[in-house]
Amino acid sequence: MTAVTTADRGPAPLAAAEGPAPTRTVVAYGFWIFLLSDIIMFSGLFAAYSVLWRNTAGGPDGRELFDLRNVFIETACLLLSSYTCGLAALSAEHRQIGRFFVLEAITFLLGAAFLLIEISEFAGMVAKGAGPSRSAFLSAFFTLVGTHGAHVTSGLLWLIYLVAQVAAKGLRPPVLRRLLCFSLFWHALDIIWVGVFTLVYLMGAR
Amino acid sequence: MVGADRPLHERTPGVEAEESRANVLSYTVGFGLAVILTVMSFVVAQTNLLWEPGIPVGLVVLAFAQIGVHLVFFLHMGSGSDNTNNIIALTYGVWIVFLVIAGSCWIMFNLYANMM
Amino acid sequence: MIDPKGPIAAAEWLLMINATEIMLVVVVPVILATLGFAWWYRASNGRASRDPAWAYQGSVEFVTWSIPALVVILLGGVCWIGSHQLDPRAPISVNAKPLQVDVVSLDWKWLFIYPDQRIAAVNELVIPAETPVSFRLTSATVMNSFFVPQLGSQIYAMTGMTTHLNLLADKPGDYPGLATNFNGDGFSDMHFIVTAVPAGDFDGWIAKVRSAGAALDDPGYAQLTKPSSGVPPTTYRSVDPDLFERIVDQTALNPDKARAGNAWCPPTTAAAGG
Amino acid sequence: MLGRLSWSAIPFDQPIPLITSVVVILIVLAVLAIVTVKGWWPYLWREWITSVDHKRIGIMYVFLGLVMMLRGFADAIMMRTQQAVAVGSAQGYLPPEHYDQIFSAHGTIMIFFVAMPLIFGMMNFVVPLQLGVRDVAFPVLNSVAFWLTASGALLVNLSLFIGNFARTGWWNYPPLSELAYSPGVGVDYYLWSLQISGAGTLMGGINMVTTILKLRCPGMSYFRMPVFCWTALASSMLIVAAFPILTATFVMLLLDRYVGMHFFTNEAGGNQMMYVNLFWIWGHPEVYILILPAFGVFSEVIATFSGKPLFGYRSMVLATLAICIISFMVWLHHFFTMGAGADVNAFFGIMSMIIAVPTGVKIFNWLFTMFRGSVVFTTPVLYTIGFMVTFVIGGLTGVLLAIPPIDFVVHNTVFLVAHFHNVIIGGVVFGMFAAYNYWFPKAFGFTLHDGWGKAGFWCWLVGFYLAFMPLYVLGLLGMARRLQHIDDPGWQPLLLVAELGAVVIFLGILCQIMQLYVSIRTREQRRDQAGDPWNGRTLEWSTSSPPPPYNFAVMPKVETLDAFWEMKQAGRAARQPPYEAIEVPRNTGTGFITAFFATMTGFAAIWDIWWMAILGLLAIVITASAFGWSENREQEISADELSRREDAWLSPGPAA
Repeated sequence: MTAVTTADRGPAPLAAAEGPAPTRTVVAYGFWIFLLSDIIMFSGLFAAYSVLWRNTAGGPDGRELFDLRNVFIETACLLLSSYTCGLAALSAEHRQIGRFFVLEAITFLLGAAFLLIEISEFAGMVAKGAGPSRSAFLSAFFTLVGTHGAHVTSGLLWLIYLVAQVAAKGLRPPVLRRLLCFSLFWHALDIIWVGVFTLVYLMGAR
Repeated sequence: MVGADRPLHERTPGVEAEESRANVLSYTVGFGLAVILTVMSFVVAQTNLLWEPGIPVGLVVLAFAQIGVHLVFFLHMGSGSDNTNNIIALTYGVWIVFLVIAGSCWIMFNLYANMM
Repeated sequence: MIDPKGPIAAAEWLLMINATEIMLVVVVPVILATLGFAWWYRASNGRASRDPAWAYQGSVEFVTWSIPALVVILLGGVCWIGSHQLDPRAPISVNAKPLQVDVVSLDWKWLFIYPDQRIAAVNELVIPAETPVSFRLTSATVMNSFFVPQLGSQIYAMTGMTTHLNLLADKPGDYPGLATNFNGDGFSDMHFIVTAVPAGDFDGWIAKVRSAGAALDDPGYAQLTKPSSGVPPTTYRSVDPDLFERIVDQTALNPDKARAGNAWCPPTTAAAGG
Repeated sequence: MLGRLSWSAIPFDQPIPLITSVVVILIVLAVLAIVTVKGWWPYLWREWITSVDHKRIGIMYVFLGLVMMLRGFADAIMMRTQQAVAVGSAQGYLPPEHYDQIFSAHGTIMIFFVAMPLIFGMMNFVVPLQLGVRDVAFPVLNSVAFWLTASGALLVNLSLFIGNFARTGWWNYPPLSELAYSPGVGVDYYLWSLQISGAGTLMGGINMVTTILKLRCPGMSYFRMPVFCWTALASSMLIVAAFPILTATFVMLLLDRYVGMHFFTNEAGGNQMMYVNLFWIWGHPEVYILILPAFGVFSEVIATFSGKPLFGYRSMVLATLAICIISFMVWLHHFFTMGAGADVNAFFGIMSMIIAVPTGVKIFNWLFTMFRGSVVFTTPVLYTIGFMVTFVIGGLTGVLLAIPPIDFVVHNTVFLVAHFHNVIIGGVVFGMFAAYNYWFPKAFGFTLHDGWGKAGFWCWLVGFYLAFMPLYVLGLLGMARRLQHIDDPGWQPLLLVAELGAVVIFLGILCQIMQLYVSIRTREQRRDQAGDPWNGRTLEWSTSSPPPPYNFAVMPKVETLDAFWEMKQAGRAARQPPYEAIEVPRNTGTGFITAFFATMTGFAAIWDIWWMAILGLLAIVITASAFGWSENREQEISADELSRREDAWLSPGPAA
C-alpha cells in the first residue's frame, strides 16, 4: 500500500492543517476504514447467527456443545496477545528492536494457542456429529467463529511476514506503517471476539 | 523516512508516534480493565448474581464496555486535537452494525411470528 | 389490476390512483418548470433576465424542502393506515363465514387444498363469490408468489413457512391467477384461473368434484411433486386435510423424517405478532 | 484433474450461444492479432495495464463499463424480442433454459459490470482533479481494484463459452440457487464473479473515502468541495458499508453449495428469508451507490452550463448525506409481500418515502440553478434535462411502490421492471453519458462531436419512453416479470412497442459509436488547448487536457467554492513557478497479476479444480507479499522537467 508522498516533500505550510495529510495518517485512516468494513462484514454473520441460533433442527444446541472453560482460556490468550501486541508497537516506535521481537513472539504464541484451542473445539464438535452441515445453527456458528479464526490465522501469517521485514530492513517508516496496520488489525480482532464470546458462547451456553 | 518525523496534526486510530498518551501505562490500564470486564461477563453468565432474565442485557452492556475500553486504550480513539473523522467513521460503522443486526432480528422475528 | 373485482383490489387500485394524483400535483409543475426554465433561460434568449450570482435564498430553500416533506407526510399517513387496513393477514369483515383454502406452490403448478371440504385441485381454483376466502400458503420447493391481480394482494409462498392472505370476489367470473416470483424453467406456465361462482353453485361444484377423479393420497402427492409444467387443471375427490401441515413440516413425502425448518422467535415477538 | 470441466461444457448443441461464442472469440483474436502485429503490447503494458495513474485507471473503468454495456444490451434486446414474439401459443426462439440465463446475466452485468465500473471510472478520473491533488490515497490498491472488477466481468463472459450462467435472476434467491435446485455451474459463476469484483469494489470504496477525507489541496475545506466529490464520498461510504454485507451473504450461500451447510436451504433449519433480508441490506444502498455520483454529475453540468453556481449548495450536501444515511433503513420495501406484519411494512414504507424528500430538494435546486442563468444546450445539458423529467416520473412510481398495499399488486410485475429502469436509465445511465460527454475533453484533449451526441441522446430518450412506458401498463394489467412466453395475445401490441423502444435505444448506441468515431477523425479541429472548454468552475479545468501524470505542477490553493471560477474572476493564475521536484507512484503489474490469479482461482473453484484454486490463491498471496516487501515505489519528476512540460502547455502555439 503505497501512498502519495508529495505532501511530505512540499514546503512546511503544506503539511500543516491544510493540504493532504501525511502518508502515515493516510495509510492508518485507510486501514481504519477497511477494519470498519470488515466489522460490518462480521455484522452480517452475527445477524445470521442471531436469527438462526435456535434453528437446531433437532440437533445439539449451545448448551450441549459449548465449554466455557475453553472459551475463557481462548479469551485470555487473545486479550493478552492484544496487550503484548500494543507493547510491541510501542517498542517499535521507540526503536527497541530486541524488545519488539520478544513481544511479537509472545503475541504470535498466544495467537497460535488461541487457534489451537479453537481447532480442537471444532474437531471435537465434528467428532460428536455436530458438524457445520448438521443444522442451520451449527452452520452459522462454524461460519461466524471460523471466519474470526481465519482472520486470526491470516493475522499470524502477516505477523511472521512483518517480523521478517523488520529483521531484514529494520524499523524504517514504511515498515512502521505496516506494523501500525497490523496492530490495528489485531486489536480489531479482539473487539470482534468480545462480540463472539458474549453472543455466541455466554448467551448460547445458557 | 519523511512521514514519521513530521508532527502529526490529525490523529488516526493507532497513530501513536510522538504521542505521550500511548505508553506502557495506558496499555496496562486498558488490559486491566478488559480483564476485569471479561471476568465479570463470565461470572454473570454462569451465576445467579444478576436477575435471570436480565442476564443477556447485562452481558451486552459488559460487551459494549469492553469494546469501549479496547477502542480507547488500544486503538487510542477519542483523544487528540482533530480526530473527528475517526469518530465519525466509527459512529457510522456502529450505526450500520446496529442496523444490520437489530434490523435483521426485528424483520425476521416479525416474519416468523406472522408465519405460524 | 386495472379492472378490480374485489374489495381488496378495489381499495388498492383507488389508493394507487389517489397517491398518483397527489404526486402529480407536484410532478407536473416540476416537469413543466424544468422544460420552461431551460427554454426561457437558454443562452440565446435576449429577453431573459440573468442573475449569475444568485445561488442561495432562504425562502426558496425553505419551500424546496417543504413541498416534498408535505407530500411525504400526507402519503406517509396513507401508507401507515393502508398497511394496516389492507394487511394480507387481516380478515375481511363481511357477514359470511370465510372459505379456507390452502395453497401449495409446486414445480411448476399450484395445488389448492380445501381442508374443510376435503378435496383438492391443481391449477384450478373455484371459490364462491361474495364469500371471503382465507388462504394459507406454503411451497414444497422454492420461493414463489401467489397473485390474482383482479382480486388484490399477492404474497410469497415459501417452504417451511405459512403465509396468510384474505381475498374476496364481488361477482362471479373468471380471474387469471399467476406466479410472480421466478422459480425455474417452468415459471411462465405456472398460471391458473380463479373461477368465482355464485354461492349456491359452489356446493354443486364440491359435489361434482367429490364424485369423480382420483384421490390425492401420499403416492399421488409424491407424483405431483415431480417437476412438470403446463399441467392442465385437475381435481381430486379426496385429500388428507392435514396434508398442508405435513407439507409445511416437510414430512409429507417422508413421515419418518423429523420435523424441519421450525422457525424460532422470541416469545414476546410471537405474542405481539399478527 | 479438471473437476467438473469437460468438453460437454462447450455449448456445441446450442446454436445461439455457440455462434455468439465463435463471433466473440474471433473478434477478441482479431484485436489481439492487431495489437501484436502493430507491436502495441509494450506500450499497452507500460502505459495502461501496469498504470497506477488514477486517470488512466478511471478511463479503463469507463471502457470496461461501456464494453459490458454492449453485452448487457445484447441480452436486453434478445429478451425484448423473445417477449414480443412469444405470445399466445408461440414459444419464441429462446427456450426457457437459455432465456433464464439471459435475464439473469442482463441484470447482473448491468448492475455490477456496467453501472459500477462507470461510476468508479468517473470518480477515479475526476475526484483527485477536483480536489486539486496528485493522486488517490492508494494508487496501487486502485489498480488492484480495477483489475479485480475486470476479472469478475471476464468470468461472467466466460460462462457464455464454457458452461452456463445462473438461471435464477440477478438476486439469485435461494432455495432456487441452492445446490438442490441449481446443481450446475451457473450459480457458481454468478457467486465467484461477484465475490471477486466485490473485493475490488470494496478496495475502490476505501480508497475513495480516504482520498476525499485525507487528501485535499490546501484550503479545500469540506464546504469548498465540489458537489461531485460530496456525492462520490457518500457513494463510497455506502460501498464501504454495504458491500461487506453482500460478501458475507455470498459466503454463506457458497458454504451452502460447496460444504453442505444450511443457511438458506429448505432443510435443517435453514432460512431462505434471511438471504432476501441480507441481500437487500446491500441491495438498497447499492441503488444509491449508483445514483448519487450521477446526481453529482448533473450538479456539475447544470452549474457549468448555466454559468451560475449550483443553487443551494449546502442543501445539496445535506440532502446527499441524508440520502446516504436513510438509504440504509429502507431495505424491507423490496419484500413487502413476504408476509411481515403491518407495523414493519408501514415503517419501512414510510422510511422509503422519506428519501423522496432530499431527492425532491435536489430536483428543485437544479431547477433554480437554471433560473436566471444562461443555459447552453450541449449534450450533457440535454442529458441533465432529460434526466430531470424522466427521473421525477421514476420517483413517482417509486413512491407508489413504497406504499405496501400498492406494492402488493405491482410487486414482481413488469411495473417494477419499468420503475427501476426508469430511475437507472433515466438517472444513472443518463448521468454517466452526461459525464462522458462533459469530461471527455479533459481525458483525451479534444471535445466530442455535439451533433452525434445529441442524436444519441434523443434516441436514448425516445427509446426509453417507448420501451418502458408500455411495461408500466402491462404491469398494471398483471404481467409478471421474467416470463419466457406470454399467454395473453392482447398484450402483444404493447410488447411490440417496447421492442421498438429497444431498437431505438440501439440506434442511440450506434449514434454514440459514430460520435466517437467522428470525433477521433476530426480531433485536430476539436483540440482543447486551454484545458477549459466549457468555462468550468472546478479545479479539474485548471490543468491541461489531458492532465499530466502529476495533475498539478504546483498544488492549487483554494479560497472559495467553485475555486477555478473564482481564480479566473480574480485573474489569479492557478499555478505559478518556481517548481519543486515531486514524486509520483511508479507503475506496477501487481494489480494485473493479482487479478490474473484471481480469475484463475475463481474459474477453478467454479469447476471444482481444487489444485488450481489452491495454486491461484497461493500466487495471489505471493504477489501481494512481493509487493508488500518492495521499496522505492515512487519516481521523482525533477523541477526542470516540470518546468519544461508546463511551459510547453502554457505557451501559446500549435499542439504541444
